[in-house]
Amino acid sequence: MQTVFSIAIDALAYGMVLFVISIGLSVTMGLMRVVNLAHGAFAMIGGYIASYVARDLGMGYAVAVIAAVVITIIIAIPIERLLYRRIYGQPELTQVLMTIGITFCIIGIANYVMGPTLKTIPLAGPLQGTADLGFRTISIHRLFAIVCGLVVALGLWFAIEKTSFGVKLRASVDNAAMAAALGVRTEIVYAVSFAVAVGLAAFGGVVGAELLPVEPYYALRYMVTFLVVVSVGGAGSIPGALIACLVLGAVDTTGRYLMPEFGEFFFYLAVIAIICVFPRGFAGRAK
Amino acid sequence: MTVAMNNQTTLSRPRGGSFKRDLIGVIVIIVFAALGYVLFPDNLALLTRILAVALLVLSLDLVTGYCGVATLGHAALFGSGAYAAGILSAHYGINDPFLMTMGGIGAGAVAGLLCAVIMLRAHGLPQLVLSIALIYLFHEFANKASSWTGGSDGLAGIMPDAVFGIYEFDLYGHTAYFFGIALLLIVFVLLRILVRSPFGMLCRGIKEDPLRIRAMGASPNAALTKMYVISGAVAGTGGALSAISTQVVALDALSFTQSAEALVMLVLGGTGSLFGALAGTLIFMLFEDYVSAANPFHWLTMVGVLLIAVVLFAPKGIYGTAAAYFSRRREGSQ
Amino acid sequence: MSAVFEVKNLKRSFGGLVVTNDVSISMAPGDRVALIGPNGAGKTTFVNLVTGTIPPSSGEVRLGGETVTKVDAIGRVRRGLVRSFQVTRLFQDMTPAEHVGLAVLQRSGRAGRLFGSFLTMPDVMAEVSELLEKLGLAELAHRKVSEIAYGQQRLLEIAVALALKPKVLLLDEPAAGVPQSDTGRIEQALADLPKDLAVLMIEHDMDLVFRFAKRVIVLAAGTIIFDGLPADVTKDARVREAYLGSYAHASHVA
Amino acid sequence: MKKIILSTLAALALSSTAYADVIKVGVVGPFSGPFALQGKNFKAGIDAYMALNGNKVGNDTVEIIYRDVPAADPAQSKALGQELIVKEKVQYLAGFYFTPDAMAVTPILKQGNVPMVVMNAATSAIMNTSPFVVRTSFTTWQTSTPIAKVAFDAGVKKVITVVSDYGPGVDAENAFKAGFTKAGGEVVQAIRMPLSTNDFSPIMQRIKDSGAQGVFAFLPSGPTTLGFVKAYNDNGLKASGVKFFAPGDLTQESDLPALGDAALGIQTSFHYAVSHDSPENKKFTEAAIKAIGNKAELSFPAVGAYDGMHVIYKMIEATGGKQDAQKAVDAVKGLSWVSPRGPVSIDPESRHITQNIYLREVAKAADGTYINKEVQTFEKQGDPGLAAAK
Repeated sequence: MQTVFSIAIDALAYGMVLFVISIGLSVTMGLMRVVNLAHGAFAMIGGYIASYVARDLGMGYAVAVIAAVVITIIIAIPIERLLYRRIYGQPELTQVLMTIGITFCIIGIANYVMGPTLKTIPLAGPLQGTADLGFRTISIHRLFAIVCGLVVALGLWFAIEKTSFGVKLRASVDNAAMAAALGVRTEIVYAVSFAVAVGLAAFGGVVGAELLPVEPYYALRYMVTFLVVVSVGGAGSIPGALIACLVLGAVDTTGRYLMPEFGEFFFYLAVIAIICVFPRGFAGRAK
Repeated sequence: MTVAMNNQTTLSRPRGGSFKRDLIGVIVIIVFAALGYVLFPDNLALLTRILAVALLVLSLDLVTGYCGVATLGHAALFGSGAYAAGILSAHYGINDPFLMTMGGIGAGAVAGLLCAVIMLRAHGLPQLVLSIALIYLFHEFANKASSWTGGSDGLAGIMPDAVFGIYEFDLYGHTAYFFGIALLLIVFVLLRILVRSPFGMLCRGIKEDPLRIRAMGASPNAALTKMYVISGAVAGTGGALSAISTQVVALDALSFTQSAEALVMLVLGGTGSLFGALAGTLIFMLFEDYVSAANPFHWLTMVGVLLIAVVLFAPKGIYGTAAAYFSRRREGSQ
Repeated sequence: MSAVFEVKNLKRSFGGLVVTNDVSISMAPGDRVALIGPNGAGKTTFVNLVTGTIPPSSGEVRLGGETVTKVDAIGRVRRGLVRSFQVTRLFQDMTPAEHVGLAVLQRSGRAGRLFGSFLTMPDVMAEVSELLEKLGLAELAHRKVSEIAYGQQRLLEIAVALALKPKVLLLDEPAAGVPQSDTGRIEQALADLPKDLAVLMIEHDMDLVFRFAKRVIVLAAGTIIFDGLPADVTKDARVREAYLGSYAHASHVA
Repeated sequence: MKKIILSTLAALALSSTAYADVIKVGVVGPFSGPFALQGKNFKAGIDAYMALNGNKVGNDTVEIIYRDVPAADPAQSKALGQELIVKEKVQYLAGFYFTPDAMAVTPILKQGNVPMVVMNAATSAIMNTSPFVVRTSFTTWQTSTPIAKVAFDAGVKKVITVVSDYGPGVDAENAFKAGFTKAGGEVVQAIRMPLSTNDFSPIMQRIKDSGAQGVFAFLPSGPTTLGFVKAYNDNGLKASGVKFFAPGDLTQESDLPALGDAALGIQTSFHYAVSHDSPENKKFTEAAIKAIGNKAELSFPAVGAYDGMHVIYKMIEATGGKQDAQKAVDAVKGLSWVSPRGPVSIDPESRHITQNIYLREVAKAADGTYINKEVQTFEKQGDPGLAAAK
C-alpha cells in the first residue's frame, strides 16, 4: 500500500512538471495554431538565464526565475516579429520547417555561448532538501513544482475564461477576420499570447530543471514529449493538458516501476490508445 | 490555352505529354548520377547514402505530399526494410542483393500496413503524435529484439554477394552506387506511373477533401492504407539499399531523428512532387555534408539558417517555388 | 411503380432536442421532389441521416427495396444514392475531366488501378466527354477547377453526381450562390436529368422549386407538415404559419 | 605501350602517397549534437599530444581530419570512414565514441590497408571484427568488474543492478553480475530502463522494495546521470544506507559541477581520473586544458585520444610513414608506456589496452571543485569481456 501511495505521489509530481513545461506549447498550438517545435528551445533559454543569474551572479532563485521569464520574452520578441509572424496561418509542415530551423539555431548558439556541459540552477534555501511524508521522503522542490503547476493552471484558466483579454483571444482564434472587424487588434493579441507562451516555457524550463537538466540539446531531447503531451490533451485546452499530463505521468511512472525494461512501450502504447479513443485529444473541440 | 476539339464525342488530351516529362525526369536523374560519379568519384559512399535516403523521402512524399498525411515516423518503414535485408543476410545467409532488396520491399510494405492501421485513426496533430508513438515503439522493439537486430550495437555481418556474381560491393562503392542508381530509376519511373494512375488521382482527391471522396463512393481509408503499403515498399527499398551498401543496420534507421530529417528534406524540396522530394534530399544532404565537414562543431546552426531561409524565401520548398516561378515566366511570355 | 427510395419514421435527437421527428418519404423512379422548409427546419440533419453521415435514433432508410439504415455513407453511394453539395466541394487542383473521370472510374471499380490513365481508356473518355458536353463544360475540360467560374463549378458538381449513375439524386441547393445570369444553364441541366432518376432537391429559391418539382415536401421543426402538389403548397395554412412565424420561432428550433 | 605508361603513372601515384610528407589521420567522433562534449574531449586529447610531441614523426607531418557523427549512426560512420580512406587518403582511422560506429567501419580496414585506433567505444567485441583494430580506451567489462569486489568487500551481500537498456548498460550489468556472484554475493534484481528515462523516482522505489543493500548503476554520462543521482538522494536511499556503486562513466568530471554535493562520497571504478597524481598526468592536463579551454569540460575521452595518438605515432615510426596496416598494428602489440592514467600496455593478443583500474570517491578538492579521488588501485587489468563472450 505504501508503494502505491509512493508511486501515486511520484506520478503526480512528474505529471505536474510536464504540465508546467508543456502548457505554453498548448497555448501556441491550440490558440495560435502554430506547431511550435521551438518551444523547448525557449524553455532552455529560460533555464540558461536562470542558471547564469543564480549560479554565476549569485542573485538567488526568485530573481533568477523572474529574470529568466522576462529576458526570454525580450529575446523572443524580435523572433516573433521577424519569423513567427510569417508562419501564422501557414500549412503545418511549413511551420514545422521554420520552428525546427529556429531550434537548430538556438541549440547551436547555446552550445557556442554556454558550452556543452550541464547547467544547474541553485535552489533557494527553503526549496532545498527533502520533506518527510511519513512513509517516504520527497524533495521539497518537487512539491514546489506541483504547486507551480496548480497556480499556472488556475491562472491561465482565469485569464482565458474570465478576462476581457481572454475573450478577445478566443474571438481572434475562432475567426480572426470577424474579431478584427469588431475592433480587436489581433496582431497585438497574437503578440501578447506568444509572449505569454514563451514566458511559460521559460518558467517551466526553470522549475523543471531539476528533472530535465539544462544543456544545449534540451530543445530537441524533450521536444517530442512536449508535443505528445499537448496533443493528447487536446491543443489549447488547459484542463485537457492537465489531464493528459497526469494520466501520462501516471502511466509512465507506474510502468517504470512495474516493468522498467518496457518503460517506453507503456508510454507510447498509452498515447496510441488514448488517441484511438479520443481522436482529438482529451479535450479536443470539434471544429 | 484553348483545347482543340477533334470531333463531337471525344475530348482532346491535355497539352504537354506526360511521357515526355517522364523521359526528361529519367534523363535528369541519369545526368546527375553521372555528374556525381565523375565529379566526386571518391564520395560514392555519401552519394549512395543520398540515394537510400532519397527513396525514403520519395516514399514519404507519397503519403504526405500526395495524400496529406503528416507523419514524423516514416523511418519505421525504412528501418523495417533495412533490418529485413540485413537479417536475411546476417542470420539466414541469403546474400543475393536482389533477394535482400525483395526482403526489404516486403518488410517495408508490411510495416506500412501496420502503420496505416494505427495512423488512420486520427487526423491532424493527433495523427502526427500517433506517428511519433509508432516510431518509438518500432525503435524500442528493435532494441529489445537484440538477438535478431543486434540491439544498440547494430546488426553487423551483412555480406552481400557480388551483383550478377561479378560486381563486388567494395570499399570504393562503385557497385553500391550503380545498384542504388538503378533502384532509384526503377522506383522513379514506377512512381511517375503511379501518381498519374487512377489511384494517384484518387489520392490527390483524398488529400484535398476526403469527405467529397466518400460522397463519390470511395473509401479514403482503404485508399490511404493501400498507399501506405506502396510507400512502405518504396521506403523498404531504400532501407535495403542502405543495408546492402553500408553492410550494417542500426537503431538510427528506425529513429525519430531519421523520420524528422526525412520530413524536413521533403518540405525543403517541396511536397507533392517527386522532383521536390529528390531535390530536397540532395540539397539537404549535400549541404549538411559540406557544412559538417567545414565545421564539425557548429554546423547545426547553418542548417537551421537554411531551413529558416527556405521558409522565408521559398515557401513552397526549393523545387516547388522554382517550378512555380518558371511556369509563371512561361505563361507570362506566351 | 415500386419505391426506389423510402424513409420510414426517421427520428433523430441530439440530447433532448428532437431535430428530425418521425419523417417518412417515399419516392419512385423519375420523381422530381423538392424539399423546402424555413431555416432551422432540420433539412441539413435530414440530408445527413439519409446519406448515412450520422445514424438515426430510430427509423429506417430503404434504397431500391433494401434496408440501408446500417450501411455507411460510402455503401449508400455505391447502392445508388448520390448527393451534391450546397457549397461546391471540388478539388481545386484538378480539372473537370479528372473529376468526372475519377467518378466514372470509381463507379466502374477502376479507381484503385495503379497504372495507366483514364485519358487512355476509351470507354471512360467517351463517358467523360459526353457528360462534360451535355453540361457545356467541354471547353474547360483541362482547366484547373480553381480557374473556372462558380456557376460552372455547380454544373461540374452535377456532372460528377451523374457520372456515378445514381438511382436517387440528392441535390442540396444546386443553384446557391450562382449569379442570376448563370441560373438558366443550371435549370437546363436539371431539366435534362435522366428521366428514370429519382431526384430530391433541397432548395430555397421558390421559383426554381415551382419550375422543377412535381411534388413538394415542407419540413418545419423536424416534422413534415406538407407533402403534395406545388400548386397547393402556398395555400396550406400550416406552411404559411411555419414560414411567416419562422422568424419568431427560429431561436427555439435552431 | 599505353598500358605501361598508365601503370607507371599509377605506381608513381601510389609511391607518392606512400612516401608522402603529410600523413593523414581521420578522426570520427561526435563533434556536434548531444555528445559534442565527448568529441570535444577527443580533440583536446589529440591537440594536447601534438602540442607536447610536435606534429612530426621523422620527416613526416601528421595531419588530423575530423568528421562528425553526432549520435550512434553506423551508416553515416561507414560513409565517412569510406570517404576518409578513399578521398582523403588517410593512413589511420581513429576516434569512434560509439560501438556501432566503430563496428560499421572495421570491415573496410583490410581493403583500405588502414589501422583503426579506437579512442573510446567500449564494447569488447569490436576487437574481434578486424585484426587491424587497436584500442586505447577501456571496456565496460574492464571498468565494471573490479567494483563488484569492492562492493562485496564493503560488506554488501545483496545488490540490485540498474542499467540503461543499451549495449554498454547490458555489458556493465553482466560484468558486475559475473564479478559479484564469483565473490559470493547475490544480485537480487536486474533492472534495465530505457535510455530516455528522465524521472527516476519509480526506479528508486523499486530499489527500496527489493531489499538490496547496495545498488550498481550504469547510465551514459549527461543529463540522465544528474537525474539519477539526485533521485538517489531525494528519495532517501542514501540516508537509509543503500550503497551506490558504478563505473566511472557516472561521475565523469564534466558532470561533477552539475552533480555538486549530491555526488559526494559516491564510489566508482574507472581507468582514469583527471585528478590522477603523476607527473605525466600533470603535463597532460595542462596541455589538454589549454586545448579545451575550460577545465570543467575535460574528462576521460581525452586521455583515450591522447594515448591513441601515442600509438599512432609509434605506428608511423615503425612503418617509416609507409602505408602498411599489418606492420603498423604488429609494431604496437605489446607496446608499453606510462600514460597520464598510469602504466599501460597493448595486449598482443587482443590489441586492447591493459591498464590500472582505480576505485575513486567523489570528493571536494581544496579549490572547491569536485574531483574523483583515487582510493584504491587494481593493477594491470585486462579485458575480461572477451573471455566472457567466448
